[in-house]
Amino acid sequence: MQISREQMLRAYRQMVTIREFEERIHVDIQRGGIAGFTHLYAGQEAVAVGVCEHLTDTDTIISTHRGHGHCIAKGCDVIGMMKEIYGRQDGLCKGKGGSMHIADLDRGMLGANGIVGGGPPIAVGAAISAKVLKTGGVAVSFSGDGASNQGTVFEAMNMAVVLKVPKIFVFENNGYSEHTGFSYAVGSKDIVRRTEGFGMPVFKADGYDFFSVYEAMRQATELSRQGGGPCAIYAECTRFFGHFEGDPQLYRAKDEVARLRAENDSLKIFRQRVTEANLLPGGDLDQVEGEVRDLIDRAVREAVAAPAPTAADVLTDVYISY
Amino acid sequence: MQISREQMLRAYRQMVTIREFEERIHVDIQRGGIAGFTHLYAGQEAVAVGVCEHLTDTDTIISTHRGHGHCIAKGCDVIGMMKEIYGRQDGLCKGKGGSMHIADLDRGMLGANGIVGGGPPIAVGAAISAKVLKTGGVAVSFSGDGASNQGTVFEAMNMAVVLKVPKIFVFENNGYSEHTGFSYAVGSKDIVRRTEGFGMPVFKADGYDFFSVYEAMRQATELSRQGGGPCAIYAECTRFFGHFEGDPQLYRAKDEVARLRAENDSLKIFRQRVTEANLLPGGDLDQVEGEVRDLIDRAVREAVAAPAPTAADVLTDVYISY
Amino acid sequence: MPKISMRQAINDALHLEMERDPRVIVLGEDVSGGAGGTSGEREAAGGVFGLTKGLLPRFGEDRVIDTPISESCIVGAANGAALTGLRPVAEIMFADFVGVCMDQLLNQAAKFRYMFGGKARTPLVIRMTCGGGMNAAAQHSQTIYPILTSIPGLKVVIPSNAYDAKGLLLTAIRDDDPVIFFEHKSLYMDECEVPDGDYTIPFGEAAMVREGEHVTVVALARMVPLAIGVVDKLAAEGITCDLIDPRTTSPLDEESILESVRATGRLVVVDESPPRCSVAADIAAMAAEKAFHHLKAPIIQVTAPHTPVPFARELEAAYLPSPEKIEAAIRKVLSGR
Amino acid sequence: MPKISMRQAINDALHLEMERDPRVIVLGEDVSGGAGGTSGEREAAGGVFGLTKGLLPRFGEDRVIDTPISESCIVGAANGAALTGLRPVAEIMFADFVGVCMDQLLNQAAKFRYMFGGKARTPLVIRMTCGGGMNAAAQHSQTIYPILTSIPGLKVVIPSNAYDAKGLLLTAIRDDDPVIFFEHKSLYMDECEVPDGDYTIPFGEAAMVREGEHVTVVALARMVPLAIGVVDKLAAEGITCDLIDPRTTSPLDEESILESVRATGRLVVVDESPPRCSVAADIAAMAAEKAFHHLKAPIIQVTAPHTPVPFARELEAAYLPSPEKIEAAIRKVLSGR
Ligand SMILES: Cc1ncc(C[n+]2csc(CCOP(=O)(O)OP(=O)(O)O)c2C)c(N)n1
Ligand SMILES: Cc1ncc(C[n+]2csc(CCOP(=O)(O)OP(=O)(O)O)c2C)c(N)n1
Ligand SMILES: [Mg+2]
Ligand SMILES: [Mg+2]
Repeated sequence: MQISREQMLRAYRQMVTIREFEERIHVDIQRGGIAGFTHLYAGQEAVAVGVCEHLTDTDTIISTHRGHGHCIAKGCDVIGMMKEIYGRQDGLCKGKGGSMHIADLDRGMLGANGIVGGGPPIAVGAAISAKVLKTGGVAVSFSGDGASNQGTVFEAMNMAVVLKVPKIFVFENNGYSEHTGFSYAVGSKDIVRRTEGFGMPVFKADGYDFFSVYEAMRQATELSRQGGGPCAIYAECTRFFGHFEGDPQLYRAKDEVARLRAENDSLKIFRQRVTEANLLPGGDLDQVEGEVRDLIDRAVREAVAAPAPTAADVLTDVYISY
Repeated sequence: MQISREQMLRAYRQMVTIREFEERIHVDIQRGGIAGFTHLYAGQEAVAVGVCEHLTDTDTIISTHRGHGHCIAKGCDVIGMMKEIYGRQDGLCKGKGGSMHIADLDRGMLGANGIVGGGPPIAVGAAISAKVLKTGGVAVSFSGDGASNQGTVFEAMNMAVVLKVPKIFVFENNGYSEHTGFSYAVGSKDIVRRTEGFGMPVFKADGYDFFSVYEAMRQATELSRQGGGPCAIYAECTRFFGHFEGDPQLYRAKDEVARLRAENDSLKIFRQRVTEANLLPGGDLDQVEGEVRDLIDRAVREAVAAPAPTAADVLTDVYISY
Repeated sequence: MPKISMRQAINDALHLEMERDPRVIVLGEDVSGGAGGTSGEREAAGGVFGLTKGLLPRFGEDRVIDTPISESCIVGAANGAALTGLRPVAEIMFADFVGVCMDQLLNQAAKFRYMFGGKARTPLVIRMTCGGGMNAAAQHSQTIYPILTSIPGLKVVIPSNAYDAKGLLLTAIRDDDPVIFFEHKSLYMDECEVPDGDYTIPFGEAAMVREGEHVTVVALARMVPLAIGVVDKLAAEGITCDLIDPRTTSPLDEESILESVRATGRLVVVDESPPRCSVAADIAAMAAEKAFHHLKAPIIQVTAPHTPVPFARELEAAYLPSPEKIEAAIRKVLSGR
Repeated sequence: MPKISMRQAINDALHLEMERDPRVIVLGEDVSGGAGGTSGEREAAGGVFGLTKGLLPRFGEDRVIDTPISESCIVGAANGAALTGLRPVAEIMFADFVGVCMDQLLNQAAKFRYMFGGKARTPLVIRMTCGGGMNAAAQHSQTIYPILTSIPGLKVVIPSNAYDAKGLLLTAIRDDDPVIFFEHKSLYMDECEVPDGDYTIPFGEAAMVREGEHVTVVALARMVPLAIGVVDKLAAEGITCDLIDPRTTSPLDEESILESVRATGRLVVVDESPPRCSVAADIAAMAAEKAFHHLKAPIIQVTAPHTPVPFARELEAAYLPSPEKIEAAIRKVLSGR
């Protein structure tokens, strides 16, 4: 695997940014500054970053209700995101979308999406664009284990194969859809085989290990960018928080999160891997962490201070013209 | 395979009834007596009858836009059906449904369905009823190769496996969805493997051979009736007519239907098989054919003569009470 | 009588009816929760808003069915179960999600009986959470009931308080037609006096929430408590209103509305849906046809604007009809302009 | 000018715009047909009603895309393609099938721009066949446009003749917002004079089909030719009507309707949708609020009844608004009762 120091540092920065962003929101939300429903991505950083490190602004992704990590990994402005989650007028979506609808089309980020299974069909369209407009890009959709049972996702897989478009389906199996375990809701208990049944290759990755996801995505983009049609990536992972902020997580063994935080923390795994192999000095990683913490502090400070939207804003942005 | 003379004769009668029913409609429709959209099932008789010969009124089926064959095989009254297709007041659905919506709940026939993929989720519910009410019944859905790509069908497969209900998915691959070939629209070109990926066994059958379908369905009902959960039947077959009446069938090789009628006619295959093995004398089959022809004649005569519904009928049967 | 929340009232109704009628089943995503979880806690949720809590331990997995995320199949399965002898109560978590299962409502449940010439019986209830007020943004805040009210073959119930919710839900489950039962998420914790036992409220009978002389106000769901505040405030000024809560929009109690409008000559319809092809428009048009000669002023609709539901607190507050807007509409209609 | 059918006019518009703008693509089931067939005839259909005929041979498989039966993914793909630089024209074969793809309209296409703070651009057209008159029964005959008109973020176009269809479709494809384009199946073969070349008709501008003094008649789609017959017949008796075809229901040309109603004082709205939360109710309610003081009679809606669309010829004929019912409504509104 070819990956430069700079890229590794950037990847680590992205992962830490996601983690700090989410940990901070988890704390701040209890103070009442943030409205609406919020789903945190912390724990799954290796997947978002491992995938998006292969993408440029020409490539597109579409995300889920649990979208912060994908947004950050795809290059959305962190301060704009924080403002959006705080519902500010200068948030990334002017306070109209909030946590579940963050998008940045200039970055190829086609939006978080509050409808489970809403994204994959849209990404098929983005892949059609890539093919017709010959951009060389790929379109990526992220879906959870729960979403993998939604009819729209199956339709998208079949259609992508039929149209042979550069579309990569990323399945993040974090073990749960809301309060229900993966092993209950996926009848076959095997997303990989089910996906292969649609006629596309699946690249498996360790969802806690950036390098593993990165390698799977390398193979996936190699295939899809060169006209090989769609494929999928499957990664098992975990979320460190509840389904939404406020979830008492009664479905989870009491020690599950603590154990996973100790043993399956993608940041720790990354650090261990790069320092043990002498790929990066620990000090560089520390520095990144400090910088990220400052950035998140600043993001929250600016978000808290930013102006709220006004009643007049309700009426704008419905149509381009009407 | 255990199958009595009486049953063989009954099965043949059903198959011939379907054939004669459809051939007759194909002719009559050109005279203008029949309104609306009509999709003929002729050619696929072995599937409907091979499946339904294992079912009683306790078992349920749900059909498609191409529903006549399933209805007849499940025991719907042929004269009532003909009247319905002619839009008569005493038709099976009082002239309100027509060809695409024939149902007979007393026979466990939950309806033809004009929405491709509409049926399988409904059949999952019927299977839930069978399980909860402990009827010992199974619920069967019929879907074409085209329908097999609809998201609702995939959802139904997964949910049936999750809930372990007595649900049998019958996939009739007649090679086309409207004007599009199976090999184009099913990305993997392999419905069996895709279905297995959902975690259920698939029993393959020769869709031109009643005995083959009958045997597959025997295995399927054995499994599902005994609490083994859902399974599927896959049969390749053909339709002798166009997608709908009026279809010029430009997508089909010129000689295709003629060849299939010559080589893959399920009635001829049945006759050959039972006479060559001395299971039934040809004369018995001839007699059935004659009786069926009389029945269809009578059905058309009665349908033509039957009273039309009146304007007042428009307003009834919307609700049980309102 | 004890005061209980609308959430509790709905949960009570589900318990009561499942106890009474073994054919009633409940299905949906996380209606119990915990299946396949690592804690072994089999009822880990009881619905995301807790509406179905306690049902699984009491009635078991055959009758309280957790499903994958597959709304088309949830509603489809409810349809099929209803056609074959059960009385399913399915939950679609948010009304906004009807988008992914609309066919099973629009073309299946609503039409079986008619298409099949009166032979089908589809006794099902689909419960769904609707409405704004929780900053849940564009895909989790819609009312959706205008769309479903437009569909012949469905019945549509929209309770505005705990008492009505319980009585209407019991009616809904016992009804032999498909019923869509909307629960406004901002009303779940609202409390009122609710009898312990069994009682039903018939469909198509509006509640006369306040009686007055000058204006007829028709309001739905969360707009009812808002309108009560305004109407009571104006009463102190000597402006009195009939305040009517239709409770069901299909069937709609046209007579109660028309009788009131014939008496007051003035009509304000309040609903938080956007304005086009809405329930507010529907009621206004009905009155403009059937009570025209009694009208003394334009019929005013107080609705959300023709925009999606925005996220930020300030935006959503400006989006939803407010007491101020309701009051202004009543004053305007009184002015006759 | 040559007379051509609405079908031809729509087909012409598709050819013209695909020629002019390489970003326009067409997708849907059997929009060309023949893929995977045994005849080798690659364009075996050109759409089940022939609307897209000739596009595949001219523009190739990249731009004329046959899809599996997966409407959610068809509309979803159109959404995604529109967000990323193409101008898709998707076909949903029958409007009734929005049930299986509603989410991509209701929660996606309609809301991107708003949810994303004005940054998305979703220039897509979804064409669909709607309406009755062909005995296609309950699942293939609905109008559906009331539901889509109710959704903020969508535009809704409903042409009533070949000339309008061509001009409105060209406008639709060039529009940067999501547009739902309804084609009434019973109008496909209706002919009128249509210019060969390029012309557009703006959205939100009603057509004044007839001008008169006594009554304002608003009619949509196939009701327009029916209403023309009635209006012309009554004109011979000296009863003259403004006959207005809104052509687009979202945006709706309120001003033209109001101006006419202010002059005539009488309004009849004719549409073949069922009555509840309908476009007819919407227009009636709008007038009851904004032209109230000019109204001399109740506003009458002529619609289908609150039932699914029945199959048999006699039933469908009784179900749909007829010239007789339209005439009776005009006479009634004139009587003032
Ligand atoms: C169509 C639809 N159904 C249900 C929901 C409610 N819901 C939101 S997230 C979620 C679970 C999703 O699980 P998964 O796909 O595994 O993603 P994860 O939450 O684990 O990231 C559900 C049921 C929804 N938003 N949309
Ligand atoms: C949701 C939906 N989409 C499209 C159609 C139009 N349509 C009717 S039948 C058909 C083809 C079905 O093909 P298949 O499932 O193979 O069944 P077959 O016609 O071969 O029996 C299509 C596209 C429909 N009725 N419903
Ligand atoms: Mg998950
Ligand atoms: Mg087929």
